[in-house]
Amino acid sequence: MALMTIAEALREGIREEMRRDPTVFCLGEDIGVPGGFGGAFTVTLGLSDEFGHNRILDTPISEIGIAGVAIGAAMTGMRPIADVQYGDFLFCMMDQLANQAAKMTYMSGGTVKVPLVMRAPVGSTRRGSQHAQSLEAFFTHIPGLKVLAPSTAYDAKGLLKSAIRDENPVLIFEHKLLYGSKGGRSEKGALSPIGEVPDEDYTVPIGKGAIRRVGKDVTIVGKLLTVYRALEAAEELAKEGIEAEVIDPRTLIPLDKELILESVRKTGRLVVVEEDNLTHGWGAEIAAIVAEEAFFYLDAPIKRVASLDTPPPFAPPMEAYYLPSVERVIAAVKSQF
Amino acid sequence: MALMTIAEALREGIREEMRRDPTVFCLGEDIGVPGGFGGAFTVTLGLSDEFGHNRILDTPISEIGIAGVAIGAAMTGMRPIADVQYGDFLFCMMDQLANQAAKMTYMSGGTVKVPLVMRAPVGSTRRGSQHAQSLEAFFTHIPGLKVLAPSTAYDAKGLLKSAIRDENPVLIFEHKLLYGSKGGRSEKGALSPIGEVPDEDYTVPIGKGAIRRVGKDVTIVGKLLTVYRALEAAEELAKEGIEAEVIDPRTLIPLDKELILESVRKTGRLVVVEEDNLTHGWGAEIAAIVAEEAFFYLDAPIKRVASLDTPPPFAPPMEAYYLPSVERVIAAVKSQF
Amino acid sequence: MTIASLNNATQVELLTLYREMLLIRRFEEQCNALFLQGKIPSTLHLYIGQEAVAVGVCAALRPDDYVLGTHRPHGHALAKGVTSRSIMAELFGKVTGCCKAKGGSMHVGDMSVGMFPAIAIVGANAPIATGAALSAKMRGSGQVVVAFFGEGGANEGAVHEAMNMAAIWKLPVLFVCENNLYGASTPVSQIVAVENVADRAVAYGMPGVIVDGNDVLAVRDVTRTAVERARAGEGPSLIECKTYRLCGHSRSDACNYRTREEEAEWRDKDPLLRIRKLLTEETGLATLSDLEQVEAEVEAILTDAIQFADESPEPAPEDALLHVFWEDK
Amino acid sequence: MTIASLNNATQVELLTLYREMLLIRRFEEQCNALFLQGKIPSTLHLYIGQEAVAVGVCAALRPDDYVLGTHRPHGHALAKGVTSRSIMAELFGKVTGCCKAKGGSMHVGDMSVGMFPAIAIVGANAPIATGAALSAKMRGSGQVVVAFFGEGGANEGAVHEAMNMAAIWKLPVLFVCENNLYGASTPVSQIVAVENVADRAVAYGMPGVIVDGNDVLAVRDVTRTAVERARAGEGPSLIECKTYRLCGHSRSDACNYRTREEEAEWRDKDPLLRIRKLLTEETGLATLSDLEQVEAEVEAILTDAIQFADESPEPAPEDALLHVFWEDK
Ligand SMILES: Cc1ncc(C[n+]2csc(CCOP(=O)(O)OP(=O)(O)O)c2C)c(N)n1
Ligand SMILES: Cc1ncc(C[n+]2csc(CCOP(=O)(O)OP(=O)(O)O)c2C)c(N)n1
Ligand SMILES: [Mg+2]
Ligand SMILES: [Mg+2]
Repeated sequence: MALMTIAEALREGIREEMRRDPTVFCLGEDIGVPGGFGGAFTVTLGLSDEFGHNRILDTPISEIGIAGVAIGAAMTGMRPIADVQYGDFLFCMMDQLANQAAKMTYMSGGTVKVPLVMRAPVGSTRRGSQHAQSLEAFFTHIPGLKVLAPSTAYDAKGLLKSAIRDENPVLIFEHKLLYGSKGGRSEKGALSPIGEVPDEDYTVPIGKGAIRRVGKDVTIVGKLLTVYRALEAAEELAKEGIEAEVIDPRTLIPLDKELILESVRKTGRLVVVEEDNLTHGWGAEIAAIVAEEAFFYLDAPIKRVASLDTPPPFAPPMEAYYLPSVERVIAAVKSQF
Repeated sequence: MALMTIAEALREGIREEMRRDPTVFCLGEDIGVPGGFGGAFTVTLGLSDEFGHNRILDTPISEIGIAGVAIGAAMTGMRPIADVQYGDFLFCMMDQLANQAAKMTYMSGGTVKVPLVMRAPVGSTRRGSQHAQSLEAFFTHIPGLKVLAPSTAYDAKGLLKSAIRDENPVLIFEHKLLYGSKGGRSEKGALSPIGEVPDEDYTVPIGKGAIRRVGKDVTIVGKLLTVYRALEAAEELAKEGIEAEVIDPRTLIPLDKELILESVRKTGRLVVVEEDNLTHGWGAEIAAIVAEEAFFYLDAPIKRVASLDTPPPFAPPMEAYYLPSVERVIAAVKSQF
Repeated sequence: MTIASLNNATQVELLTLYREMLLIRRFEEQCNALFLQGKIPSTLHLYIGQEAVAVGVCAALRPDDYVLGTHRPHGHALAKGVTSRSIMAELFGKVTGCCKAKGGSMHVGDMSVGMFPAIAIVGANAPIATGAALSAKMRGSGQVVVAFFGEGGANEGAVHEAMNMAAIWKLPVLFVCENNLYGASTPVSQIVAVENVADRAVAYGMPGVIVDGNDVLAVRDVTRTAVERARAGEGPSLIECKTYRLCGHSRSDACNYRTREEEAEWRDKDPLLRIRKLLTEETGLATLSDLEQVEAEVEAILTDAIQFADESPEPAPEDALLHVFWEDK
Repeated sequence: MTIASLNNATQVELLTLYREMLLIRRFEEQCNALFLQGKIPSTLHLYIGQEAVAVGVCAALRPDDYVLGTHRPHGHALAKGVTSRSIMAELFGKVTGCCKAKGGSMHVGDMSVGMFPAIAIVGANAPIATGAALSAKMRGSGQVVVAFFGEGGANEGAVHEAMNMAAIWKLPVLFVCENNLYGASTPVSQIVAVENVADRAVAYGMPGVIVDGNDVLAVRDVTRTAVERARAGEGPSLIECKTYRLCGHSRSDACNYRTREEEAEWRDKDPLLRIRKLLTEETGLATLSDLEQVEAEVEAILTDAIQFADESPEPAPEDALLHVFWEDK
């Protein structure tokens, strides 16, 4: 067992899969240039030393092209892992992801497959509106895509490996503040969820959530960074006698719905916490599922804690206010009692 | 009062606003070519005769460009009305809409405005996966955009006029099967919600919903074509003694939340009907709002009726199965009793 | 007629090209009729008038090479070897269709013969073609990839990104622009400020070739040159085929945006007339009865395809749930 | 020194250009220091080394002309006349910032002086520039629009669509490519297969001009020509300025993807050195003490700007809720 950050765990996951399967390769902007950054957040750093520049392929700044190339390669026998520097740029390649990658297997009557992985960092980190968004809800709404959101080093590596071996397009959202808090490219305010990562080959199955804290009074569902916000809130709440169960779905599509429903049936209360802006966000679906399928178990209104319905603001006081804070999670839970 | 289809009403709305305000102009593919179609669904047909080709501007097939040009023109004193032939192509211009148009006023600290209108037809009409999607949920999740969905000729003209006069980017979704059922470009299965449209200048305010049918037993919220599906279902249900209230929000952002909450407080039941695929669709937010804000009034689980979580299939039997039918609406309501 | 003007094509080759072009022409004419009869529920963009492009290009390809079509893909698919049966059944919305009735007209394809499911988002197939070419290079397969697009589609950002990437990586891909003078109703002169779309090749450092797109032998020959270049690792080419759509853009198009005179001029340049004339009057390589035999063969194929499509079962409604993911079978 | 090589610039003009370039240089150096001191919470892409481009281009513009910047926009904004105070305050995250602290470094702008809020999505400003130019033409305002982008950004589809539309409509817009040899860490040779980005102009039928981007007079002059063309209704131009970023791509960039030798070569070509030399040694138009006076002026502006920024209040957290829509004030 080694201790690793998420960035390191992802890197090792890519490395192992590239060793195992010669059809796996990486592409993206600034991912392998000698002397470069290894991607915007160091995930591919050093990989070109081992695999060369044909398999760690630096691209022009052409997001439509990156996505299209990944699709075309995936449809013809390769397994590309594409990197987008900031999740916000996914909008530039939206047609390729939503209209092409996601629909190709379906439109072809199941005769072609598109085994590609697209990795995208999300989260607000003082860069202003165009480098800060959490875009999960845009992609969980597109049938044909699988969407992952690992929040620990163990899951990051295990889910990435599952994604690479999957026969479908898989989008992995990674949070900028979870890559690790050390190194030249680390972010102010980053957590360092350094975790144990097995040395031997393992995968985390796509579609299985995790209970991060057991509780009986309220179910808090978070993802990525908000899992940690939820855990912090839970510790505070415990001091006041409220035991929160914290659920990390890990996989957003397909969703481990039963895990959430089971928890809510036990606790009777649901709070969903996410970094995306509130309205029509990812949390709305979780609320809607529970309002339909666990309705008779609910003891209180379903609460959602999310970012404000604004673009991400730049200045730190506004950004902090915009983001879902631990305090807002605590207040939401308390309002249910 | 004249009787008009939605296509005609939109055309008249554009005509009146272009007469009124010389800064209003239209741009899009095939919107004004002499002998051409007047847009994919005839909305701009004949307008270039009156306004010329500088104000009814045919563009290359360049969706990023169309959106970008509209933004740049809007920021510098013009009021563009941009046309996208099929809503599905909005994905091609997603960055311009989501990262630029929607955020410009905010990022600039409120110093610039972007008064543009973007019109987009949605709905499944036997054209396969890439010409059939309902994309409302992607855009209702972007702070900074207003999103309209008129379902009658009266509203189409009145809301369009409000949109043109608004100082913000406004996206208008129009349903292909509601443009009218006559003429060379009309669609199989189209409804013809021909309606009375006043001759004098009027607007429909952005942000006000409409009750299309009064009822006391259940609230059905639909939009665009599903308003009509809901009304049909309501007639059937009435035969069995269930009186449904049918609400058409008309404006998706900003939403007339109170209208829906008030209705649910009265009926105790909510069914949301939409054509978009279910998961993380527009209806999830309506459900989530009600599950939080009218929780104690609810007598039954909230139900959503939507398209399947698949891309739109081509063949008619599959397409019919994919879409939210009147029968499925009826079944959802009955399950609540 | 000199050998040169025949471009060394043999009688058998020429008759094969003729058969393929005629198959497309007749297939499309039948589609139109079947649409009017209500047999085809799909929208349709027909390939009438452009047959020499798809056939000429595909004649220069190996069976394992890849083709990516557009919203107007029947010709591309037939020329690449997708069966008339499976395309017709797709248009009818039958389970025996090449996409099991999930795709419809705008998405016909069959990867087993190298035809990608066609892509109806204009320009979006180009970067995917570049990706397939990257894959061919990485796998060392020697395959070449062709992306078809119109002069209208040439103005999409996707095409720019795709051509640049193909050029910098010297990928085996051919960008074939079918310049039929209109994108839907819009004339090319309104949307491109340069004389030829092929002039854009210099922007990427790749060869740009202009060819008479109604001359199947000329198309085949420029394609061969580009294919050789591509297989030799020398990179992509842009080929512009000047042609004309001898039908409406889609169903219910009266073509009032162009003149009857212009249409008549181009009808005289009909690629089918041209190859017929070449085979008979100009070279005497075939007699009228040879041509009639080809026509009979084509009619037999189509009669069979239509019958097949007509008699094939519709999908079950619940089949809509299949194939969202690869494992959903 | 002949008049020709001075391009008819007067002493006053030259000193003004020098002052503006120096202001940018010193502004950026101060930003770097202030970032390290923790005064600037924003990410930063500095313009050091490229000053002659923004200053030379903007010197050829009218105050009411428009400029669209990039993720590296401080130089564009300063050259177009946005005040040092309002930019610095924006970087500090203060309400007095040009975007009221909503934007940050990558979105500085001020429409009242013709500087659009900068756009940090690479290439995305180009179609917006085309739209502003369309608007200028429609309004008959005689305004010209400039879109800056890097050689990296030139490969975005958005730029292709924007250039084509500007060309077909003959719009008054200048596409100014700042080729600083790298896009982040990636060298231009890896992402463009042609010698010059300006070679792409032929693809749109517009003039493509290459200029030494470290020579402010040369930049100003090619821009003037393009501006005249644009104002005369003759359409857009593509201007490629060959230059170099004499700093990291963003904070925390050790530039290990390029050699120290290359950097040294370009430091010798520093546009500030060049104009200083021109003013003193080459033409004798200015004495060292003239230059010192300019330097003092610049320092005074910056000292004031920093103090202004430092003393300005932070926004209230709830200000985050303002300005989502125009009416939210
Ligand atoms: C991205 C996108 N924009 C617009 C359309 C609508 N559309 C379909 S075909 C067509 C014209 C295409 O013209 P061209 O590329 O010249 O091909 P042609 O139809 O002439 O074969 C248009 C505008 C589309 N399918 N995709
Ligand atoms: C669409 C998009 N893709 C990627 C990025 C990340 N990014 C920011 S700057 C940059 C390099 C830009 O290079 P170039 O256009 O040459 O401008 P320069 O930084 O050299 O001034 C990249 C890749 C971005 N901001 N937007
Ligand atoms: Mg065409
Ligand atoms: Mg650069």
